[in-house]
Amino acid sequence: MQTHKAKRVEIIIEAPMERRLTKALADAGVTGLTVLPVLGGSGRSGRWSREGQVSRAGGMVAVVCLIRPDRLDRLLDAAFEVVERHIGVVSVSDCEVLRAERF
Amino acid sequence: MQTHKAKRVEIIIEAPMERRLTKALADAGVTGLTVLPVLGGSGRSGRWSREGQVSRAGGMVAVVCLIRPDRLDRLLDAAFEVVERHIGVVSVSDCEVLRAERF
Amino acid sequence: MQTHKAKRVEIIIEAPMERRLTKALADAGVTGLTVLPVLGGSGRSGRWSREGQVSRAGGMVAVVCLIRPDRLDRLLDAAFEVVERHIGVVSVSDCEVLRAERF
Amino acid sequence: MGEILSLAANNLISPIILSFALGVFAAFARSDLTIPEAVAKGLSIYLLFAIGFKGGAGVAAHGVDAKLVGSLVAGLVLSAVLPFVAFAMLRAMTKLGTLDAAAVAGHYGSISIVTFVAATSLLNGRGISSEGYMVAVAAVMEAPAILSALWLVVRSGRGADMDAGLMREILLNGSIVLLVGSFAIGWITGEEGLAQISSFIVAPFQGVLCLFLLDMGLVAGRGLRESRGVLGAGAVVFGLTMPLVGCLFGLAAALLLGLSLGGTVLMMTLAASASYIAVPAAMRVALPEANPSIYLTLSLGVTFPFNLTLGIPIYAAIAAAILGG
Amino acid sequence: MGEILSLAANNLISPIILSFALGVFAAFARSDLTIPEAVAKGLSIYLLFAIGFKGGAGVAAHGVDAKLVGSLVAGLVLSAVLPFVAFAMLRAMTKLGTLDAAAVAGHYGSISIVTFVAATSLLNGRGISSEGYMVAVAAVMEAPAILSALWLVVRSGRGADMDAGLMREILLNGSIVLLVGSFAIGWITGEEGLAQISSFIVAPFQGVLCLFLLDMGLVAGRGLRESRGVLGAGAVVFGLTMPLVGCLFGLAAALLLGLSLGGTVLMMTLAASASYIAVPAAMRVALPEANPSIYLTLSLGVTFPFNLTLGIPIYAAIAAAILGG
Amino acid sequence: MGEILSLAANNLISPIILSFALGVFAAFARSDLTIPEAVAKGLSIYLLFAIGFKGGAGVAAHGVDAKLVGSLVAGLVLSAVLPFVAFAMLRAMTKLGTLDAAAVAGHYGSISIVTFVAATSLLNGRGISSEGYMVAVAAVMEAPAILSALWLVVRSGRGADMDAGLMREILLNGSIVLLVGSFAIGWITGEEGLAQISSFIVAPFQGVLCLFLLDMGLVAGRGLRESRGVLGAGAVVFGLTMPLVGCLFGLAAALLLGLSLGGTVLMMTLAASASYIAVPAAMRVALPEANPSIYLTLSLGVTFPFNLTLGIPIYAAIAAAILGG
Ligand SMILES: Nc1ncnc2c1ncn2[C@@H]1O[C@H](COP(=O)(O)O)[C@@H](O)[C@H]1O
Ligand SMILES: Nc1ncnc2c1ncn2[C@@H]1O[C@H](COP(=O)(O)O)[C@@H](O)[C@H]1O
Ligand SMILES: Nc1ncnc2c1ncn2[C@@H]1O[C@H](COP(=O)(O)O)[C@@H](O)[C@H]1O
Ligand code: NA
Ligand code: NA
Ligand code: NA
Repeated sequence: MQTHKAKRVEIIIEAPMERRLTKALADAGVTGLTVLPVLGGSGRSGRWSREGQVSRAGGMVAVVCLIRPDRLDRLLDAAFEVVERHIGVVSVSDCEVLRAERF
Repeated sequence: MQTHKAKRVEIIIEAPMERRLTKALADAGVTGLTVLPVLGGSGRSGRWSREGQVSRAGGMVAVVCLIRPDRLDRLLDAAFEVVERHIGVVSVSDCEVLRAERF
Repeated sequence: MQTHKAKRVEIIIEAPMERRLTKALADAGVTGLTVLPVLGGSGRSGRWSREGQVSRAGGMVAVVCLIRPDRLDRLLDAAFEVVERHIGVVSVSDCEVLRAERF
Repeated sequence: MGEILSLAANNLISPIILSFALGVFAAFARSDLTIPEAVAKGLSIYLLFAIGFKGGAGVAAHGVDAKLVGSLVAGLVLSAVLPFVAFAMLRAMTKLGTLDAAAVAGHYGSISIVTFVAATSLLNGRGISSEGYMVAVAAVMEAPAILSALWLVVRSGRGADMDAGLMREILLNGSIVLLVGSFAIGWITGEEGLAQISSFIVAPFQGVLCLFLLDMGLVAGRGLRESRGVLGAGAVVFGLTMPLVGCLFGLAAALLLGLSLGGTVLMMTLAASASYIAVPAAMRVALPEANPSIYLTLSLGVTFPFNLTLGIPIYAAIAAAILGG
Repeated sequence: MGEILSLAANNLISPIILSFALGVFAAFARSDLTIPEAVAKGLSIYLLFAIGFKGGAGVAAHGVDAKLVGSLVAGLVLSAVLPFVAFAMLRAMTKLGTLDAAAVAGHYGSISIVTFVAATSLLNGRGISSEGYMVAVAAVMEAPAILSALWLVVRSGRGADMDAGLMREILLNGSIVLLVGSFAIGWITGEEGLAQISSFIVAPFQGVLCLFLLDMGLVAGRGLRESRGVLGAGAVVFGLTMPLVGCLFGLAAALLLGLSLGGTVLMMTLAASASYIAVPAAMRVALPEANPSIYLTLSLGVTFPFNLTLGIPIYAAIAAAILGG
Repeated sequence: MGEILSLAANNLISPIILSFALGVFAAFARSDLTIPEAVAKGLSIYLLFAIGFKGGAGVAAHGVDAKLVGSLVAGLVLSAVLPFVAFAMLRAMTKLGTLDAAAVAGHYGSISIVTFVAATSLLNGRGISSEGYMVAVAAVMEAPAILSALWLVVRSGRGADMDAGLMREILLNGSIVLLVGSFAIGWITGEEGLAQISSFIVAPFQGVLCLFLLDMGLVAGRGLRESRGVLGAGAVVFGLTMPLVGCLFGLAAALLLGLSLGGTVLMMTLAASASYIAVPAAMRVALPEANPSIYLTLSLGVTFPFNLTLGIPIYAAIAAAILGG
């Protein structure tokens, strides 16, 4: 099966920032992304868990983007602008995708 | 710790197709997989979000398979058959696994 | 954008073991991790699905850790100790992260 | 006409309709108000269970009517035939291709159980009783329309992914099983069973319906907002006239069968309503190239609100004018 | 015998049992009907809260009985002893290894709160009252069986992952805390508290139970389907006879303590029922090599439906025959 | 004083408060008891809908009071002014920096709807009626405090991520839209509407509130446990005195407006309560560097339990002493 080089970017960010992140990505020309729920985690700002959370304030989401390698930098710049002052992490890995015309 | 080369395949597909995909994968000899929920996303067919969704029609899921590299092609063929006419994305990346006897 | 080499470890494990795993990781100096919900899956011990599950017994979760490469071995040793007798899988892949000071 | 309008106006200021309107407003105002998916599903399970059970208990109380079998057959026929009517109208009124037109048509043969529930509420509010087995008619109308839609596609030489698995999925769709199953439970346990659980399925029913319609409003409103421009004027006109056409088919069937006033209104409502749960899921599997924005927006964003606000009172007025009531 | 059968038949056509049957049917028919996990947990939180509160309010109303402490001790002893009985039976009747047999045995010493609730419903339906503190007895019976099961494994020279953390987890398991906590709240606030919230925890209780049992049926049915062939005939026979053996132990305890007719039926039911929440979770941690398909299928797929349909009426008949009633 | 204590003690043994205490206990004991997020959100949607609707129906029944507009204005002013008071106290009593102090201050200008509901329950229990529009006052008090908090930050020369999007998000926050929307529905449909759905929003209300407070207890308890050591003694003292200061502002406003006894207690409670939903979410966006452990723990872990247990009875006693009642 024919596959094509691409990048997989995973951004874990606070739920109240999700709308801003996806808007920034869209403005940077990133049209494909998937949002996954997150149950809990820990980091420099301590542990948290979704259990019994009444408010959106504490929750996080994971945003996954598959993107052509040459567009990566624009994506990262846009993402960085949003996450800069916020907690959360951004990681990038190499991958191959089917149906390259979709990216 | 001893690790072994493997492939990580991630398929994002419409929820009503999940059963067909896992069946096709099982028929192709893929016995290990994990299904993750998806909250929302955007792509060529526009934006969608799980919020307030009453129907299974709009939702998607992410299926993750860890597999021995030599089995990748059969998996991709089987997956492609199912996703071909449908929206969604397939990506493959290199990884290492513990306990190779499980794959 | 400046990125830094890191490892992405993904551990899929039974929900009742989550607390033990995160504790073991914390004891091994792993302070950053994210826990994602899992809907279902299949493996050597058969198929399962979260649908209608009343009990925590059958569910699983996915734990994702981004970590500096030199700390990987300690993490894997700690994780292996917990998952050893249990069902589930551990995979590791290369990635790049922004904001290396966070890891 | 004046009476219809006054009844419609009366209908419009019920908590149910206003809850729907609140949801639409919140969606258009881009509020982050949401009902969690699990809660929305829980509410719909409650509604299906309650409506099925009460229907079954109604049959147990009033006995099996000679018209029951006739009504079921009429439901099957309506569901199978209406997609052809809808398809012809769509081809005449819109520029939709075969695939999209067939997919939309399938939705209008099938039914919306919440529209049915809203009609029941309105009848209850006016003290009009109806045949309990209309719930079973609703259940049999869910699926046949899907087959008609696929047949329309296959006939035109295009492929549809129809397999035995899909057939099974359609017939054993969760909502059908729950509706038919709770209908059977209500029938078997009868009035005694109803007495045991009526403070769960009767007393709070209207209130639960409000929250559910709030969610429907949110979903419909967000759908309309996201897919602005997807529907041409022709499609919108179709979404408003097709229910009126459908209701006449329902009326004809009800007159043929000699249903009561309440039963007639419900039969008209079923024929007039469009599916937004069972059919879309089946279409995603069988006709993946059909555009979901079109059929979901038409069904949930145009026809559902029309039925909820103006349609049902109109059907009730027509039925009353003809049957006297 | 005839009377038992007629009572059992009567029990079988209640909305509760039929809802369970509907769930099993839907699972076997591979319908996609599901209750979202969050809703199922919400229903079980409601049931635990309601049953605990009502038990506590019952104790507040009728006063602390001299038998309360005795019943709690009896519960502890039953829970600790029954796994040994079950283990011996399993080794005689099946080919299960030590590990699996011990894991299964642990389930039968512990209890199923939904079985308990169903027994309470049946008693209420017949107008038989019972000691409010039986809820507390149910709570103390959850955990000791787990220790017995682990002891059976350790004795045989195999390792079990028992640590202080697990002990704490077992005792502070969410269902135990909620049940005991709401029991305490009901006790403290008494009849006045009950009056405040009775339209929430009393009136809709039976209806909520129907939806919960629908979900239990779905889970049990899917479990049975997935693990077809896992259980040998011997294991199935065990799953049907162990409750009858257990109920006799419960009967003996109740007679010793001089419980009322209702209390006796509940004590028998507790002894006869098998856990499917607290114990499986503990077994996954402590005995990961034991096969969950075996113990979950036996407990949820065989013994639970047996108790729900035939078991409870049988226990009620035995208790009535002995105590008169 | 003795009377206050006895009323407080009476308040303390209600099912509502004890459910909250059970949650805190379970969290501290590290029990795995949890209410699924979706269920917790569902419960809060129910509570907002019910309280809003009943408020609106109350206004419909008793007519629009000349004081309504005055009360809304008073609410706006209180919400905007209290953060300055809180900020000054925080700077004097604690070592918090500008950013953290401003973030905390914003919470105390805004309100906690559950505290409001608990006060309503207490008034209902004592047969004291209140102005239905107090719900609307609660709604207008949610947002202005956020602006004051951001202004405090900007004034000190630090940046706050304030944009039009955030403003819209704050004002169209889900809870505000639901509260105001259901208030409007209740007002429009009036007593007739209330009659239709009262077995959903009135009868089971107290019971639902118990489960919701159980969840609040779990969240507050876990928050306190996780962030042990985050709050200094000064901050804790602030969390206990700020509500008393706030209630006096509320009292002054109520006296100026000439509210009834019940309305006065509610206005005091609103002024005394601190937000833990709308404001934290806004702060995460606008002031990401402020530490959420500080403001969430203070608001949810210190002030909320204080108001629930001692605060409300104290406010009621003060109001009764001044207005006679
Ligand atoms: N190294 C990491 N690996 C995976 N997830 C992380 C990591 N660090 C932080 N996170 C996630 O990001 C959230 C915020 O992290 P922090 O900004 O370090 O407090 C955590 O609660 C985790 O969910
Ligand atoms: N580039 C991408 N990266 C991540 N997810 C994607 C991407 N493109 C599409 N998706 C996911 O697949 C769904 C369908 O995509 P499409 O077929 O492009 O409409 C979207 O809603 C996303 O959830
Ligand atoms: N090859 C695999 N790829 C992805 N997930 C897997 C794989 N094997 C096992 N899993 C996950 O781990 C769980 C337990 O696997 P097992 O230990 O093989 O029974 C499965 O239910 C899956 O969720
Ligand atoms: Na129709
Ligand atoms: Na037992
Ligand atoms: Na305040």
